[in-house]
Amino acid sequence: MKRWIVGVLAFCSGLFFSLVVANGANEVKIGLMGPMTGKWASEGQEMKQVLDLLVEDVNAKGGVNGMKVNLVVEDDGGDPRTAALAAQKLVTQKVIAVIGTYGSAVTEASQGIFNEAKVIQIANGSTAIRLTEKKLPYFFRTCPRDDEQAKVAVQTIRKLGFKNIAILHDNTTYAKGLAEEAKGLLEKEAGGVKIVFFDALTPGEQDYTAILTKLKSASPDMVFFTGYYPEAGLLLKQKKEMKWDVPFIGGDATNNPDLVKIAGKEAAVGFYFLSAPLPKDLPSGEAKTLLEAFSKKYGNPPNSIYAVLAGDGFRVIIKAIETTKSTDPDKLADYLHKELKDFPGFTGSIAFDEKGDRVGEVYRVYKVDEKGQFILQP
Amino acid sequence: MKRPVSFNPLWVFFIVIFALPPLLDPYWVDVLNNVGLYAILGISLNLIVGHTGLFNLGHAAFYAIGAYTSAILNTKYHMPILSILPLSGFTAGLFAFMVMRPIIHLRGDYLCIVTIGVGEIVRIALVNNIFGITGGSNGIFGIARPELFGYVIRSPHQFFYLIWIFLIITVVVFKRLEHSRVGRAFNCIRDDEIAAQGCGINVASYKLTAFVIGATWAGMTGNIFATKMTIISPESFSFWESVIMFTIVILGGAGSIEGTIIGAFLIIGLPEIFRDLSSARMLVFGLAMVIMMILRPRGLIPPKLRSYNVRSILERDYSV
Amino acid sequence: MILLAVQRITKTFGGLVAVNNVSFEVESGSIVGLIGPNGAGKTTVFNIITGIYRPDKGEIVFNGQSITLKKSHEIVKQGIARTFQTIRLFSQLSVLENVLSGFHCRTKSWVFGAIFRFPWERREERQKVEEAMKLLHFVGIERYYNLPASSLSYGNQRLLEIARALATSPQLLILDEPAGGMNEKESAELIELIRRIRDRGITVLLIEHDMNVVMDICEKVVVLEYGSKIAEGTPEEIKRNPRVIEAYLGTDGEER
Amino acid sequence: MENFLQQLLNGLSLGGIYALIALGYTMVYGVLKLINFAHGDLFTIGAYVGFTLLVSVGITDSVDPMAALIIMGATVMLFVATLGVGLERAAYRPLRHSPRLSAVVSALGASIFFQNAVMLIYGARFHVYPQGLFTKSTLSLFGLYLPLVKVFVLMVSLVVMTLLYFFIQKTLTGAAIRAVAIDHNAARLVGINVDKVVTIVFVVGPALGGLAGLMVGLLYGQITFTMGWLYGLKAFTAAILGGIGNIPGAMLGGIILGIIESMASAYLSIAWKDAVTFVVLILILTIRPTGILGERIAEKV
Repeated sequence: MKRWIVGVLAFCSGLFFSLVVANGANEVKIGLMGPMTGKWASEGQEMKQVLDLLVEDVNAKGGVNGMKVNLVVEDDGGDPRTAALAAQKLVTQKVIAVIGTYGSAVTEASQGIFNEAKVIQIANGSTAIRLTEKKLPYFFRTCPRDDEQAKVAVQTIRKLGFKNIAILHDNTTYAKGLAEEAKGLLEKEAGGVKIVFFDALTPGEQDYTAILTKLKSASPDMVFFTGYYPEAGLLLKQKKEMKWDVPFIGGDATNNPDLVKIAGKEAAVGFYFLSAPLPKDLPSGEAKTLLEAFSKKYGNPPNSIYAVLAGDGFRVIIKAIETTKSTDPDKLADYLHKELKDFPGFTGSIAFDEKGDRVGEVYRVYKVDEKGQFILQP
Repeated sequence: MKRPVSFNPLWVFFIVIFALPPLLDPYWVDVLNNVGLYAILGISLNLIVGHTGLFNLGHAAFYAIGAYTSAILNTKYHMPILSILPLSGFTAGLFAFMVMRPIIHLRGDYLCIVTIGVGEIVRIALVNNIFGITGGSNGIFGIARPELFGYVIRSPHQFFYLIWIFLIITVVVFKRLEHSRVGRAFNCIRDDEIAAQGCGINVASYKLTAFVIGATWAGMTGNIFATKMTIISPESFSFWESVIMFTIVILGGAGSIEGTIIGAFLIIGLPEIFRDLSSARMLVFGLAMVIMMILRPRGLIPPKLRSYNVRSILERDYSV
Repeated sequence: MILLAVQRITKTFGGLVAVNNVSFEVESGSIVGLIGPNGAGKTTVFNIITGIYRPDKGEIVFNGQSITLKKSHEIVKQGIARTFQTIRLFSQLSVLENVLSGFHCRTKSWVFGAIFRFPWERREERQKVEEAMKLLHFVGIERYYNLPASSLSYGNQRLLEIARALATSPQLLILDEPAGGMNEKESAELIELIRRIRDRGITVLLIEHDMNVVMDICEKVVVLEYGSKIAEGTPEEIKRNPRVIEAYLGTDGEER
Repeated sequence: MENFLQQLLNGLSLGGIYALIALGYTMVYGVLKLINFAHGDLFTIGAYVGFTLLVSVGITDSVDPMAALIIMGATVMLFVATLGVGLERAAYRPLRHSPRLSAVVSALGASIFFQNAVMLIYGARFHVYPQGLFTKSTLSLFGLYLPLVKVFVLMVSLVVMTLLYFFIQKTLTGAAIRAVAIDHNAARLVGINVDKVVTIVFVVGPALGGLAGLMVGLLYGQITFTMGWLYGLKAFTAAILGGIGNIPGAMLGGIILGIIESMASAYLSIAWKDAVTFVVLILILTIRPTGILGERIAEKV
C-alpha cells in the first residue's frame, strides 16, 4: 500500500523537475500544435515537415532579428481534450506564437487558452466560421472560412449549369459546415436549383456502394462532396465500378494527389474540386522553392494544402517579428491585423481582416485530367 | 463498537497532492486536473465493472449526457453551471435507467457489445444534432465558467481545487457505498449471481442500481468537464473515451478506489510524460499497458478485504 | 403441519425428462432426505423449489401459498434458504461478509443510507455483524471470520454456506449434499449441526449420498430414479424397499 | 425493387468481409473467452504486408497475377500468423489465469502498440494498392452491378468458412479445439495439450484476419493504419450477433450486419446508419440473449 504513494510522489516530482528546462535567452520560440498521432496524423506530420524546413531556412539565414527560431511541437492527437493540454504546455513553454491546428473543434478547445495567455495563434486548417466570429484579438487563420468556400462552390455550380444537386458530407465539423452553408446559398439561388439529396457518410469506412446506390436513385445531375480525399477517392472509384457517370465536385479537403491514386486515373478524371491555388500554380518564387526543397528532403512534394498553409502561417509571423522588431503579442497582432498587406505567401497574397480572417478570394476551381493532373480552371 | 480506525495512506496522498499546485506551472496542473476528472470517471465506472462485475464499454455515453445537459441548460437558459450539477447527474442516471432496463439481463460479453452500442448511438445522435439542440459535430461552445460565492473559477490552478475536492467527495461517497449492505450486494452479484439470488438479492435491480449510480456520477463529471473546456463536441465522447475509463479501472485494480486513482495517473499522465517521444508516444504507451498488466495481473492495487471490528464480540461468551 | 408441498412437478430439458410428475411433502419441524442415484433429478427438484428453474407442470406450495412462479430472491424472502452441491460462496469476500450477505433479504439499508450513514443504518449494520458472528460461532468457524472465503477448507466452506443460508432466517433449509467431500469426523459433526438447526425450529430438506447421514438423521426419505419418485417413507421402510435396493445396486453394476 | 436488390448485393459483399474478420474473433474467443481487440490491427498489418509485397517487392512484375495472388495470400497469412502466435505468447499467455478483464486490457494495449507501430513504419499517410492488377470487370445483370473482385472476396470467405467448419468439426485437432473451448482443465485431463491448441487458434485466427486485410486492400485499394479499429469493432459486433464462439454464427452475423448496414443507409438515413445497426443488434439480443446461433447457456447449478 505504501509503495504506490512512493510511486505517485516520484511521478509528481518527475513532473516538477521536468519543468526546470533551460530557457535559452537568445531565441524565439514558435509553437506548432498539430495531430502527430491519431486519425489525422498524416496532416500533422506533414505540417511539421514543412515547418522544420522553414525553420532550418530561417536559421541558416541568421534567424530573425538575430535570434534563432526554436520550433516547439506539441501533439493534439486530433482530440479537443488533448489539444487543451497541448495548448497549456505550449503556453508554459513561453512560445510567442503558435501555428495550428487542423480540426476546427480542436482549435476551438485551445483558442481560449492561447487568448488568455496572449499567445498569437495562426490556425492552418480550421475553417469553421465561428472561430473568428468571437473576434479574439490574437487569433488568425491562413485558411479561408467555410462560407467563403461555399460561395465559390455555388458560383461554380451555377456556372456549370447544374440543377439537381446532391450534397454529401461526412459529419465532421468542417464538412458539415461547408455542406450547410452551400445548401443555404443554393436554396436562395434563383432558377430552379433543387437539392435532391442531403446526408452524411461515415468517414473511415471503405465500402460506400450502399450510399452511392441511394444517391443514384435520387438522380442528381451533380454531387457536391464536402468531405476529405480518402472518402472522395473511394466514392469516385466505386461510382465508376457502378458505371454511373455523374460529375462530382469536392471541397478543398479533397485536394490531395492521393485522391487520384485511390480512385485510379480513369475514375478520377473529370472530378472538380475547389482549393486554394496549388503550389505549382502559384506565380510566387517562394512556392517553387518550397516545393523543390520539400521534395529534395522528404522524397515527394507536400500532399496536403493545409501543411502549406501552416507554412504560410509561420512565414507571416516571422515577417511580423522582423518588421516590428518585437515579440510583444499586442504589437504583433496589431501588425498582422492592420499593416500586413499583400504578403507573398505560398498560397497567394496574404492579409488579415480585423477578425483575423484571411482577406481576399483564395479559392480556385480545379479539374482532374486524363493523366490525373490537377488543372486550374479559368 | 466504533468504525475501525485504520490509517489510510489515501489521505496522506491527498494532502501531498493539494500542496503541489503552487509549485507547478499551469500545464502540469492541467494534467493533474485531467487525472482528477478521469479518476472520478474511473471510480464511477469501477462500481459497475469492478464491484458488480458488469462489462461496460460505453460509459462515455453517460458522461456525454451529463456534459450536454449542462451545456444546453447553461447556454440556452443561462442557468449557473454548477447549479446544474445535480440535474446533469439526474439526467444521466435516468438515461441509464431507461436504456439499461430492458437489456440488463444480458451476460458478460453480450452486455459489453450492448454498452458499446449505447455509447455509439449516443455519439451518433449528438453528431446528427438530435432535436436540434446538440449543435452537431460542432458541439456547443460558450459554456460559462463556474462561479462559487461570487468567485469565478478560470485558471487551471483554480480548477484544480474544484476537481480534486469533487474527487475527495467521490472517494468518500463510494467508500461508504462499498462498505455497506448495497456494496456487498454488488460484490455478491460479481462473485456468484445464483448464490446472490439465494441471499435474496434482486440481481437485475441491483445491476441496474449500479449502472444508475455510476451513470449519475459520470453525468456530474460531465458537467465539470463542460465548464472546464467551455466547449464540448461529440469527439470528446467517443468509444475511445470509454476504453480509457475501462483501462483505468482494470489497470488500477478492479474494485479498488486507490487503484483507480493510480490508474488515472498512469493512463492520463503517461502519454503526457511521453510527449517528448512525439509520434512514438502512443506506441510506448500501448507497450506499457501490456507490460503493466502482465506484471500486475490483478491491477496495480487489488482491492483488500473489508475489515470489521468484531473484537468485542469475539471476546463475549456465546453460551446460549 | 405441512410446510412444503411439491405437487406433481415435471421438468424437461430439450427432450430429456429430468423430473417426472414428482410429489412429496415436508412436515414442519422435520428432517427429510431426498436420495437417488446420480442423474435422478434431485438437484433439479431443488432448483425448481428455489425458483432457479420453472417447472413445466405442477406446483410448489409453501406455507399454504403457491410459490411456483416466484423468482429466486422472492422465495428466499418467503423463508426457503439453500446451499449448493458445487459450493457457491462469494469467493472475494471475507467469511464474515459472506454471512452478512445472507442478511440481505432481512435488512433495508439502501444507497442513501449507505452514503449518509444515518444512525439507524449504523445500528442495523452493527447488529447484523454481531448476529453474523453468532452464526459463525453456531457452525463453529468464527475464528476464520476475516479470511477470504476461498481460503477455507472444503468442509468449512460447506459450513459457511450453511451459516449464510441461516442468515436469511429460513423456515425451510435445503441442503444439497452437505457432507460431500467431508471426512468421517466432519460428517459426524455435520449430523450434530443439522440436528441443532432443527432444534432452532428450522425444517431441513437434504440431498445426501452418504447413507449413514441420511439414515441417521432423516425422519422421512424420498427416493428418485430417472426423474420419478419410486419410494417414500421412514429410513427403515426405505432400507427394505426392493425397488430402492434394485435402483441402487442395479445401476451400480450396469451403467454407473 | 432494383434498388433493393442492388442494396442487398452491396450488403452481401460488405458482409463477406466482416464475416472473414469475425471468424478470427470468434475462434480466439471460443477457446480463450478473450475479446482480442488487437485482431483488428492484425487485419491492418495483413493489408500493409500485402502492400509491401505489391509495391516494394513488386511481386506482380515477376509472376502472373493468379500466382502472385496465391503467393501474397500465403505470405500474408504466414506473417500475420507468426505475429499472432507471438502476441499470444507475449501478451495473453501470462494472463491466462488472471481475471478475464485483465487480458482485455492487455489486448487493448497490444492494439494501440500495433496501430502505432504500423504508423511509424509506413508513415501516417494513406497507402494505395496499385490499381488494375487483377480483373476490373463488373458483372452487370438486370441493371445490377457487382464487381468481380467482390464476388471473389465473397467466395473466398465462404470457402474459408467451410474449410474452417470442417476443420473444427471433423478433424482430431478440431475436436481438441472444441474440447479446450468447453473446459481447459478437463481437456488437459484427457491429455490434450492446451498450449498447443491455443497456439493453433492463434495461427488460424490471425491468419484469417491478415487474409481479410489483404482482401480489403485489393478490393478498396486504400489502406490506413487506423482502419483496423473500425473493422475490428464491426467484426466483433458481427461475431456477437451470430453468437460468439460459433463459426457459422460469425459468418451469418457478418453477412447480416452487412445487409443491415446497407438497408439502413438505403431506407433510413446514411448518417444514422451505425446507430440503426446497433439498435437492431440490441433488439436481437433482447430476444436472443446469446446471439442468433449462440447456444442458450443453461447454467449448471
